[in-house]
Amino acid sequence: MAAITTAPGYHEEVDPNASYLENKKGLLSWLFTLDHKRIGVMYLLSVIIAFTLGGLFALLMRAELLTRGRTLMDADTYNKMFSLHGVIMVFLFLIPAIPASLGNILLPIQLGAKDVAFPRLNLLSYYIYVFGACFGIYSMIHGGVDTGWTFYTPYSTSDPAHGGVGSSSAVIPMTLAVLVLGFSSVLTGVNFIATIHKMRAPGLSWRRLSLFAWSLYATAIIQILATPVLAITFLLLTLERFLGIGIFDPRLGGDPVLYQHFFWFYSHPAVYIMIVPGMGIVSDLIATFSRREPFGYMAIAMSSIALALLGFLVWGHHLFVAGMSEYATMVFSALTFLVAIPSGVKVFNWIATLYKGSISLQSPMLWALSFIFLFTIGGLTGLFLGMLAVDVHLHDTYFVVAHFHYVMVGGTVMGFFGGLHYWWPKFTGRLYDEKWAVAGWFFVFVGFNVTFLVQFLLGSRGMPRRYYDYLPQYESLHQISTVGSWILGLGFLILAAMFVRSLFSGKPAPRNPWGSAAYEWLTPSPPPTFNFAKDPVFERGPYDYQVATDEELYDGFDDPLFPEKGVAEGEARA
Amino acid sequence: MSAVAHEKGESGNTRGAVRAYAAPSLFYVAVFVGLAALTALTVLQSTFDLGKLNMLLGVGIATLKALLVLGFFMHLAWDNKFYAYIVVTAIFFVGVFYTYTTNDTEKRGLRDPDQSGKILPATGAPAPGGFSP
Amino acid sequence: MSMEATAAEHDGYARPKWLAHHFYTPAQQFNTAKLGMWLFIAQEILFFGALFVAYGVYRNWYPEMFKLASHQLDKTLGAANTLVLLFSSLMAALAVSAAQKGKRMATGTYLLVTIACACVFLAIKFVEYKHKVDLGLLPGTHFEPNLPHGVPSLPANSGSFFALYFLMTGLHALHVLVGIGVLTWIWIRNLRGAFSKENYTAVFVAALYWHFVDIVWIYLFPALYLI
Amino acid sequence: MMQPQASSWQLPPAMADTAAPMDGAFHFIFWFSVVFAVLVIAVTLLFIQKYRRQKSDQRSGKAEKGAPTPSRNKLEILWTVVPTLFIIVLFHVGFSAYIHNVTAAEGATEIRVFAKKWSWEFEYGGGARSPDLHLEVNKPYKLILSSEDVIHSFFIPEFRVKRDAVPGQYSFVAFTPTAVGEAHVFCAEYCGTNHSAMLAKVFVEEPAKHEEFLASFGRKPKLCGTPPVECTEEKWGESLFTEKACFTCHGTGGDGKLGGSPSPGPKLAGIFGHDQPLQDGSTVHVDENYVRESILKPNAKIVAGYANVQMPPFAGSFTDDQLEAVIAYIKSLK
Repeated sequence: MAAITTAPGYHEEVDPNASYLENKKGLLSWLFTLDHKRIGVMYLLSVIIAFTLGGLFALLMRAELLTRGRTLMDADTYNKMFSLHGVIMVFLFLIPAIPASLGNILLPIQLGAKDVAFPRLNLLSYYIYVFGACFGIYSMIHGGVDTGWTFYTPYSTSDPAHGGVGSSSAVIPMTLAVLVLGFSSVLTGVNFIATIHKMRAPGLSWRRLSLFAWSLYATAIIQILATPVLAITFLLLTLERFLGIGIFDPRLGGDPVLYQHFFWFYSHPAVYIMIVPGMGIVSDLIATFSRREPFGYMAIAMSSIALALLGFLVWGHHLFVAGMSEYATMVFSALTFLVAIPSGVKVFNWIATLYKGSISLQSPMLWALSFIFLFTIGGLTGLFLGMLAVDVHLHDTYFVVAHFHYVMVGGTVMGFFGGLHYWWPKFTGRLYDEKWAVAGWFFVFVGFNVTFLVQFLLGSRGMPRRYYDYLPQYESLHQISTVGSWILGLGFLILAAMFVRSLFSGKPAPRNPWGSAAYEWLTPSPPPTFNFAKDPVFERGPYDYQVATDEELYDGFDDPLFPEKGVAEGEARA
Repeated sequence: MSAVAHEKGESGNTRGAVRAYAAPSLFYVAVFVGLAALTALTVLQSTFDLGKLNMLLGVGIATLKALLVLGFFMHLAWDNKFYAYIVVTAIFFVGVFYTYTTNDTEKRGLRDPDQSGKILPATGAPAPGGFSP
Repeated sequence: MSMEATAAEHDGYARPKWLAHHFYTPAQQFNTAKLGMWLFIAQEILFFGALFVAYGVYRNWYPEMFKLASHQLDKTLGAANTLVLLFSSLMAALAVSAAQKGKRMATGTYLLVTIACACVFLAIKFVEYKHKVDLGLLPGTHFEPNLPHGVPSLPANSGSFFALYFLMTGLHALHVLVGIGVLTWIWIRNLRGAFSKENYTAVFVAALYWHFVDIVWIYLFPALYLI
Repeated sequence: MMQPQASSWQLPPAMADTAAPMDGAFHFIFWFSVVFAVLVIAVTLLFIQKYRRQKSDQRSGKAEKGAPTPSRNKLEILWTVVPTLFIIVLFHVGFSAYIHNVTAAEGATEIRVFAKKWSWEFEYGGGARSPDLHLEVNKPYKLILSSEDVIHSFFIPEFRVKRDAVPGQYSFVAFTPTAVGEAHVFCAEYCGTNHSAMLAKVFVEEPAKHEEFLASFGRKPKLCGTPPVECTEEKWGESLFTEKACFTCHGTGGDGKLGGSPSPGPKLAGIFGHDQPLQDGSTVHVDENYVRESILKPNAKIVAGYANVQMPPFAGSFTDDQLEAVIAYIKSLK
């Protein structure tokens, strides 16, 4: 461990050329690592476990909705299923997924830095994440919560044990879990902004920052400015349920609509914490796989920042029918439309980047393109919900469920898996099987659309969300959706098998398998502990394909798409 | 010379040494006296009942004291502008949160007294499920 | 060859011991630490800001109740606490300027006085809390006021005011406690001679945190006590 | 009761004046989005197909690159300003329809709607409450909502109205039914175990039929029960028992179970004439007064073992003779 007094963050003896996976072995070297790449891999593992657990709950829910009445479980268990699905997916997967795992692994390399600004804070934020997850598991063991991931009061805070009218499930451990998870997210945000400001290698001006780094910067701004309000909201929630302080419970003089203001002031920017890094990955993927500098680089970067800032002004569209005064609904509806502009600018710029590019449809690119298609549908249905008259009918129906799944799964999960495929050779040093990857993508894409496209119809026909049982006219659409969820589950199984197989028997990855000009491909894969053998000085931008030499872009590897020849010697060359 | 320096105001000879302005100790004591005086002022001001003005004056004096601490004790006055921008942005977003929330809470029931009112105007009956002492 | 040597040979001068491996220059380390702390303070502004929003909303709804309930708080103790914290803020600032000049002894004493003031602040806070608990002025469901006669009775929903009072001052006291911990740790490191004219980052950053805690109280005092 | 035909493949039948503006806005933004999405997807597919990388790097021995990227600020400004104009139009369409739907017509008939954990009740001014909403066609209505425990949301898809019933405050929905037929009320805000069972029926009737309903409301009907049979006191009590959704918590069988699992509420069969142990240790002799008090103020005497089950109070839900009928029915349970 670092010497206590004199030299904070001093690293033990490390061979600069050995890869970060080989230079130290053993569990302890992982659990007490200060290397941002190892912390990122640990985050990745935990985040994928959370995604699997959340996905399992989703499959059980959809199976229950296959037929009317009781199919698998009773109402209480179903309510706990959808609440745990929501909490796990939002707080344990979507928010930490891209910034904390892929962001931790890639950001310092993309900046040419040795590590993030505060390595010990980075490790601390991982352990706070694990500590929060333990609270969540404790609550799950004790029956889980049945309040939905939104914990609306007074149902969540009015404890029947104290003579209340609300939920009798294990709410307090789960709210503490979310409270603790919030701090992990804040510390990651502080770390990333300090890293991007102060740790950039010489020659790396703001205009040479990769678009993924720009999106992490915008996300970090939201993490710092929004998460504390979540901490306060859940602190008040926990104290109100535990001690009965009357802030949100109307029985004690509080106001439940005020809770919704507090909750959504965090939770709407939180959906931008989830989607903006996904957009950052897609910008990088589109640039690499059309081998072209992104069209309107500054426009894409600035629209990430614009999304981050505008995201704070629109939370009211969750309260249109919640009893908010019409003056507020008018203002929030207008601002909600404004927030669609930066997303639109991004999509237009991505498409313009494809124009006259040299597009190669390798598996990461398939994920990026499906992000564009599905995020466009997700974004447009968001406009439906921003429109006041239409939202009155569609609020809290399956239309909303379909909308946010199109943005979360169609957006963030597609971006996350695109990034995972894209950087997998870099941080594991192994190539994966392209055919399996395309098969996995196909099942996920088809399964997702079958599951959620019909839910738009369910919603507009008036089927409310979070329903254990439904009227006969909705049955056929629910059955289509459940079958779709099986295809989706199969797709993720294929991907899991592919990645595990590639870890053990994947071909060793060359330095630059995709022929990309971005900085992370200049260092061998897997990279050494301090990312670059010698401190890098950058003379060109990450997307300057015209300036990048052929030697940098192509080093004789076997192109997975056209594997005529055998594998060229794939060992890394600096 | 190694292309290392990318900290603004980095002169070659002191090899990136840390430099922050240190005011004379008496200056800090003067700032403290100012703060103490403002505290006395705000306590005095609270004894007069000026209605709405009371709150504004209270916040005004508190902001003055905060600016003194931020500017001199926390070296913001002699430091890179960026740190001041961080503080201003944070306060701006607290302002956004407060303004939009009170835009709702203050205007409830303004268009139609039946909307989100705690008492039903027609019968005067308090809404069920509400606060009953 | 060891990491130490490559970095030194690379920069052409002996790297000081306290410079972390991933920083190029001491100035970079100092400014990064300062930026990190200012970002943490921005987060804290939102943290307390959210509570002030709740305070603002409730005060607009029940101005009379807030006025009556606030008269139960002791203004003199509040003012005394404010002066104690302002003085401790002065001590922290002097500790930093002493550390900048490399005067290790002066830094140590200033830090000690800051910690002492913080403890005095907590003591006064404890007295105030005891007084509230005795009068039964507790938040929400536990609000059973048994005020001495002659004192005007409080409206029924004053529980909300005392909920906000205990929350805001309680969270602030928690931050004071953390501040005491941090300042003691810095005091110990200063005793061991970890700081010098070139390396006073930790003292500076700890003082930043402490000044912020003082600013929160500067706003809390008029908000709760001087209605 | 014939059912009006659905107004489009996406939306439920339009049965109120609030439906038309909303449907207009919905179809406007739907077609706007379809055109926009088709445009985006088509152009992307076109570019993918047109600018596909011809040879793999490996065969060409070098990395095939895309064309250098020009910077077109004019284009950027274009596709920022044009969508802004679009959204201004969208906002206007949405907002004007919204203001029409949330404005209550002058002199609208007021109906009080009580939401409580897992059932709706409608009071037509006269004290008695009915679990169904009976409306007269082409007459403006204003439904005043309130909730006794947690947040519920009053949602009638056929009328396109939705408003949260928040405990501690009133809210209202306003509409004028335009088509005779049957609609249903959902609870759209999650409120606990039987959130999905918290349904109610809406009957939009001709004026004559509505008058007949109002006249006979609250008094013992000639026929009751399913299949409708001559109404005795117990039969009427049983139909009220199901109407007020008592069965969601109380099993009526000898074992007091509910669909195989233990019922949330205490057993009702065969309790008359025996002593009932209470939570606070005392016992009470079960008679009409105990049952009446337990219906109106459930927390007065809590049966042992059911401490934290909060049965909502039914005071005001029954007229006196309805209450007599329910007690008679419970008495008849063996």
